[in-house]
Amino acid sequence: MENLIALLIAAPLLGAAVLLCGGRRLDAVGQWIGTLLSFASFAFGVVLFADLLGKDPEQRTLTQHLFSWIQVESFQADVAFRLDQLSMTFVLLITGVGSLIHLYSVGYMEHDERRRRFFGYLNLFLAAMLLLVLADNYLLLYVGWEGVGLASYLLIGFWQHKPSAATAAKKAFLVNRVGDMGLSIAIMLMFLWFGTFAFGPLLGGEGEPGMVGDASEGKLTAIGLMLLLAACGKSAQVPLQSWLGDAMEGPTPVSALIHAATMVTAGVYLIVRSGAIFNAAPDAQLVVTIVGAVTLLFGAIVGCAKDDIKKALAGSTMSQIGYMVLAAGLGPIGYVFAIMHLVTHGFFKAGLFLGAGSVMHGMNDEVDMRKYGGLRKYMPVTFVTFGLGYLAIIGFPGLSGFFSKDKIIEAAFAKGGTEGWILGGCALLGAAITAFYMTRVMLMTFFGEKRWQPDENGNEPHPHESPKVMTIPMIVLAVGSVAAGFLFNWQSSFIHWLEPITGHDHGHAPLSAGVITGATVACMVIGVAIAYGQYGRRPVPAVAPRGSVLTRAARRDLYQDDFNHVVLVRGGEHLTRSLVYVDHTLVDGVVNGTAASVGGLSGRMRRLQNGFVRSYAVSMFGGVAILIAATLLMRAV
Amino acid sequence: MSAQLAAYSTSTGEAFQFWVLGTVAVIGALCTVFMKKAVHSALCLAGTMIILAVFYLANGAYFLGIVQIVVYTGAIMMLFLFVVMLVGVTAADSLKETIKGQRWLALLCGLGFGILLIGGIGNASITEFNGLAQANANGNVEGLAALIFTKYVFAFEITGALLITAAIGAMVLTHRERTERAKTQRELSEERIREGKHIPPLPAPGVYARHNAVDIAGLLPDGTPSDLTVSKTLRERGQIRDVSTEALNDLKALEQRAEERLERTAIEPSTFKRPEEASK
Amino acid sequence: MNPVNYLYLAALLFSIGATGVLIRRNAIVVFMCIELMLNACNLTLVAFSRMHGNLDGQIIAFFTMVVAAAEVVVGLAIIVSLFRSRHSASVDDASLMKL
Amino acid sequence: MSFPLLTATAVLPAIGAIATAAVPAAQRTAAKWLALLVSLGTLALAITVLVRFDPDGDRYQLTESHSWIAEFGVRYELGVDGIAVALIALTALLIPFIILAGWHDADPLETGSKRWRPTQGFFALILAVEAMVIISFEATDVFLFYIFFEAMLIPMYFLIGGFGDRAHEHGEKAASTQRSYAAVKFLLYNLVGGLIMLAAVIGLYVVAGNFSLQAIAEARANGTLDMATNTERWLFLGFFFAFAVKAPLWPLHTWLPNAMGEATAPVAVLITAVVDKVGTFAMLRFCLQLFPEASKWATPAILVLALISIVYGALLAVGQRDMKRLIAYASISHFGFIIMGIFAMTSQGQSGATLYMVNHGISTAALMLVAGFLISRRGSRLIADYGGVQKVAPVLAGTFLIGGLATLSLPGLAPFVSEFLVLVGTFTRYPVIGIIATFGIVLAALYVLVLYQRTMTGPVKPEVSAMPDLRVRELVVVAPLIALLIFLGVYPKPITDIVNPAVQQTMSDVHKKDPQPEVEAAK
Repeated sequence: MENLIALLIAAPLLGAAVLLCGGRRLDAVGQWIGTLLSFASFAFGVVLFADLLGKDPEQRTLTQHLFSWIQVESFQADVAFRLDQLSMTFVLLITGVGSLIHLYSVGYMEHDERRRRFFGYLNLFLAAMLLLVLADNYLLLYVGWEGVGLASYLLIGFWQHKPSAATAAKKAFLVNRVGDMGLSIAIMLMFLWFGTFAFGPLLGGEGEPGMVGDASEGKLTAIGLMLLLAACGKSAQVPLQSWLGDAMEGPTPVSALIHAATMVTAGVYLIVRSGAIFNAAPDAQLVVTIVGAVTLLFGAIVGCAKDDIKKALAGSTMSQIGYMVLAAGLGPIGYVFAIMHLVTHGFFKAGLFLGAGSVMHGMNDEVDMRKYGGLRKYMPVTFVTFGLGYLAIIGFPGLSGFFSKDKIIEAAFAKGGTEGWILGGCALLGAAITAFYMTRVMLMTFFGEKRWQPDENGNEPHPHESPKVMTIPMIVLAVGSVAAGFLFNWQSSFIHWLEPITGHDHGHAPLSAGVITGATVACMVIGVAIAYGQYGRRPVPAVAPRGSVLTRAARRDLYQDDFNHVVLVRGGEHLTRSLVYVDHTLVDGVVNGTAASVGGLSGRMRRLQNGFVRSYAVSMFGGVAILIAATLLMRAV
Repeated sequence: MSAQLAAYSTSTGEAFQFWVLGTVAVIGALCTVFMKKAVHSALCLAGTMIILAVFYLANGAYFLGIVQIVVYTGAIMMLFLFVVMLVGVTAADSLKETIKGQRWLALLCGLGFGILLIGGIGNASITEFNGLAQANANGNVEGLAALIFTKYVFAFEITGALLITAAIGAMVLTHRERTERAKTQRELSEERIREGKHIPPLPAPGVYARHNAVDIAGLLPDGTPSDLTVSKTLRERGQIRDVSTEALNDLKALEQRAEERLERTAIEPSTFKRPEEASK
Repeated sequence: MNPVNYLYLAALLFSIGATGVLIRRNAIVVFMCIELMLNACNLTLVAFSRMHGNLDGQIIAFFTMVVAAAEVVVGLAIIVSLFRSRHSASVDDASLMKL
Repeated sequence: MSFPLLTATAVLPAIGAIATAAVPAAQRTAAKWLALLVSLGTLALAITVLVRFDPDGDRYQLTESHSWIAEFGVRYELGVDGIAVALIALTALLIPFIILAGWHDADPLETGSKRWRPTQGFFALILAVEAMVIISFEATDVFLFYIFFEAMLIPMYFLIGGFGDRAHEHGEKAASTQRSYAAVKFLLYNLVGGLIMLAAVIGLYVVAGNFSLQAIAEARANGTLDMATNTERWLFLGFFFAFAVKAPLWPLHTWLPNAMGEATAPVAVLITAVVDKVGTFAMLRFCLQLFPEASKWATPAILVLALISIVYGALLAVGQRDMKRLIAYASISHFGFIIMGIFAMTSQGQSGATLYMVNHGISTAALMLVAGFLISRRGSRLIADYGGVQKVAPVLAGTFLIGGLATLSLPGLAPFVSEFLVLVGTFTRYPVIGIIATFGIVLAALYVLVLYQRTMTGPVKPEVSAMPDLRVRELVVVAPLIALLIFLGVYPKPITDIVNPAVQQTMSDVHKKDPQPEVEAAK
């Protein structure tokens, strides 16, 4: 059984290799190769899942050791995989959603001549993501971590002829690199203090405790904060969130797979996986929760102001991941719910993005929601699936989002103490705002009157339903986003499933679960109502009104990009330019100055060379005289 | 004691000779350096060399002394004189220095060098002084010969080879192969015509059939001397006798005498002045 | 009198000759000064041979003379040909060896 | 007396150089093929060395020793340890690619031109450099090493000064003046370094009485030869200065951008990937072994300089407008990493540094050669003259990107392994320096991606619209390098296994032990 684990990664990796090196002769069938291999990987995942289910909950950890990767004295890094309940969950999510999105892309990218490469990149992403979640040590995880970063770079910048896309891709990679720095420093700290960075000995598992138990809290806090930095980069958490909005330059399936369902949740995986470290470092946990809370509000506010449907969804993604990080920061109370929300979010957010993609597909790639309106007539399937996703995300009772988000809010309160109240309040507020902006998106897109005009070269978009190959994945995901939550809570199966890895306790909620649920629903209703009042009752203006200060700030991502631009970009440019000057004038100048002075001196010396044999004779004669004098002096002394 | 003294000193006669001739030698050397004309330098040098020859003799180097006189003074210096004659007088003879500071540097070096040498010799402790008595026992020349043909025979042979080489070298250097045919008179005259100057042959020296020596410049109609009439070398040496004024004065005197003979009212006798002199 | 005086005299003559070499421009005179220096050397050799009481010094002086003769022959020949080509016997006129 | 394998490895390219230079002017192609064959033969010999070398055997293997200048105790002593073997293999591996990449770089400008057989000269010089580099990797006699360390400069001087980019934005005249400036600068810098080293070499002889590395190191180890502290420090500085110029270490780096900028891409690779490695290699072999105490004494200063090189080089790379100079500054940053790893005095750091030398050679070769192909198509080195190449020449762009990703040490590609080892090795002893150095990876991403974005992406510039994609010859050059990058990134064991024992010995020379993890110790 263990050997299947490698195959999980091998299949998409093979696909990537074949598609990227295959050359033009594969252009015709490329997309199908990619899709097939991704489904194959999914099949392996299912088989392994069945195998795990067959095992006793405590023995549900498979490890596969391939070969020793780096080995220098005490520094040991192996290529080894670890499949337990946590990674299994991710494997299913990644391969499942991934495969669906492959399928969707077959239709979506139909007319792109560089389709083959697109699927190659997608497969590369799958492989890297699987490596990330299956790695048995932090260094190998780091490989996957940067691998997904690379894939996201390639896919965001897939339409490279658009400068905006290229810039966005670069930005994403760079911001992620800042996070990666955190991860690598964390690994170094682990090696420095524990002499290893493998999950088993470090974090423990299968019953026996890991080394982290023996470490002081300060050390673990340091490691935890570094891991958090990494998570912030990858999961677009404040303050490293700025890349996610621009990442929407990529093709929509990419946004769905990478920037909604899977890659951006890697940070949550990292924190949950390192739970043993965070559990022993309360300060680090507190910072994690704060980051999560801030981000969930930040993303929500940004999401409210965007007219670009994908950017609005991106804001919502940010905010939802904020929820997960918040939950992950709560420790054993929240780990399970973080993962649960992660999975459900994977379903409905992917569905929403695919819906958005389908809308754009029908609207000549128009992304401005103010140019949509009343589309429900034209694309019913999209409308329904999108609607289900919408209900799921705002936490409509009974749908998946409801269960997972509600649990997180409860957990936040259950943390207890003041911070419990604050965090819980933030989460509630977030739920209200979520409801608001998602309703806004829904209304502006599918309801009201049609607002699209012919574009400059006069061809008016003819909105139409997307082909089957695109709608089927949307339907599947919609079903998932409806049913998942309910399934997971059926005899709290999900909790039992993950408990052996993450542990779980209920904390001590200051309020009863019912009250909190009620509050959540109430907030949701309020949000929807406000949104309806603003966008449902009166027609939506085709050009954005100036809006309040907050709105304008939110449109500009709360000025975070401007800050980066002024401080980092401008400053960096000045720094490098001045350094270039220094290098040329100072460092090089010293050398050239020496050379010049020597040249000048010799030029002056040359004058002595006047060609008169008599002056030569004088110098020679004088020289002899001096020599004699010297010898005499020597004798005298 | 006296033996010691003998070891350290020489006869008063030699001392006297040394001081007198030494002074002369130094003066000769200085003249060699500072005489304006090469000829004079050569003569002074010859003098110095002869004195040196005397010193050689005094030092018991009889053979060398003779050789010095015969070879150096007799042959080499004559060679110098020949060359001086060939080259003639050149601008190089002037003692005016052209390179800045050269002279002072040279004097400084020479002075310093001399002082150093003398100082060095002064320091050197030359204790024992055994004359050439037994070295020259059976004749100086024989002694030399014995050495030359035994110990220094190779050096001797090599110097011989060197002399031969030098002789050949001198010939090679001075001998000039005539590459082009000598110009005929016809060609020369045609050349002159083409250049358009001195179409007639150069004027002859001498004046009024009185002075026909080669060093007297012929006079132009206005009475000024023409340098074309005397040879270049004389000109450069400045050995031209200018007889123009004297000739004109003679003419004047002749006319005057003619007047007296014809009892004419004499014009006041005034020596003729050349216009430029009058203007002065 | 101490025969060392001969050495002093030779030193004097040598320096005078050297100065002459440096001062005069007429190649022939320069040459003469060189001869003067050679003679000064010969004098020292002879004086030393007398002091040390063996004839080697004289032999060397003899060779010096021979070499000097050879040198004079060649040197004068060079001067003559130089004069032929440049119409001057000034050593300064041959100052082409400069940058 | 077995077959002198090491001598053969160095002598074959030397003979090849002479033979290539002797090829008559007409048969240019023959000369090229001859050079290529010789380099391949050398590669075969190097692989034999690699195979015959036993990682667990003596420190120096395949040794040869003959008396050379008996008066000064100079001996012709060769011997390789794991580090040397790895670098010899790298050199022998890269030269064929360099030759193949420079196939047309030295063709006469117009057919039947009267230039003195430029082609033969070019390839002969490359082979000569290879011979000298290999023997300086093999030499275990300080004097022997010094001779070839210096002699290398001569062929390099001609390669830099004699063969520039075919088309130059400032015109041929300006190009030649800049070229000669660069060549002279290269020569002067390295000569100054070499002379100071010569003084140190003589000093060492005065102190030790012979030149044999093994003898001296042994004497140092068992205390029969003890130097006065100051003497040792001065000698160390003398050696280190030369190596730091060659490496190059800030602030002695300014010759590298000129040299790499003006030389043709293959020659630039020769400089940075092959010749400069001698400097870092020599630090590891000579500085540490001969002057362990002084090395420890100088470590803090050197680490700071290395740190400056890392950050400074990366920042300047960001600021460059000329892509070859950009790569040059990137190399300066990478050499900072190597030197940092060497002087971190941990086995991870030093193994990492050695691995880094190899990987940096391969990755820079890949990036620089592709850049060279790009430049040869457009005739300009300015980044601003490109744009949208990815659309017209996807394969070229792809290989360029992979080379770039290797340069920013993306996990999965070879340089990551070495860079991480160096960082960890430094971090375990000097955490602050390690953390600051980690910023280097962000800056690396910055300059590589900016370079890629400006040249390859965006709308297609009219000048590049007709640009042909990689030709077969160029693919043959690039593909193996990339394959190697990936292989060594996934499975670096072959090299680490060879290098580790040697590094352990070096560590024992300087009497250093790896720091022990605290918690484990506590347990």
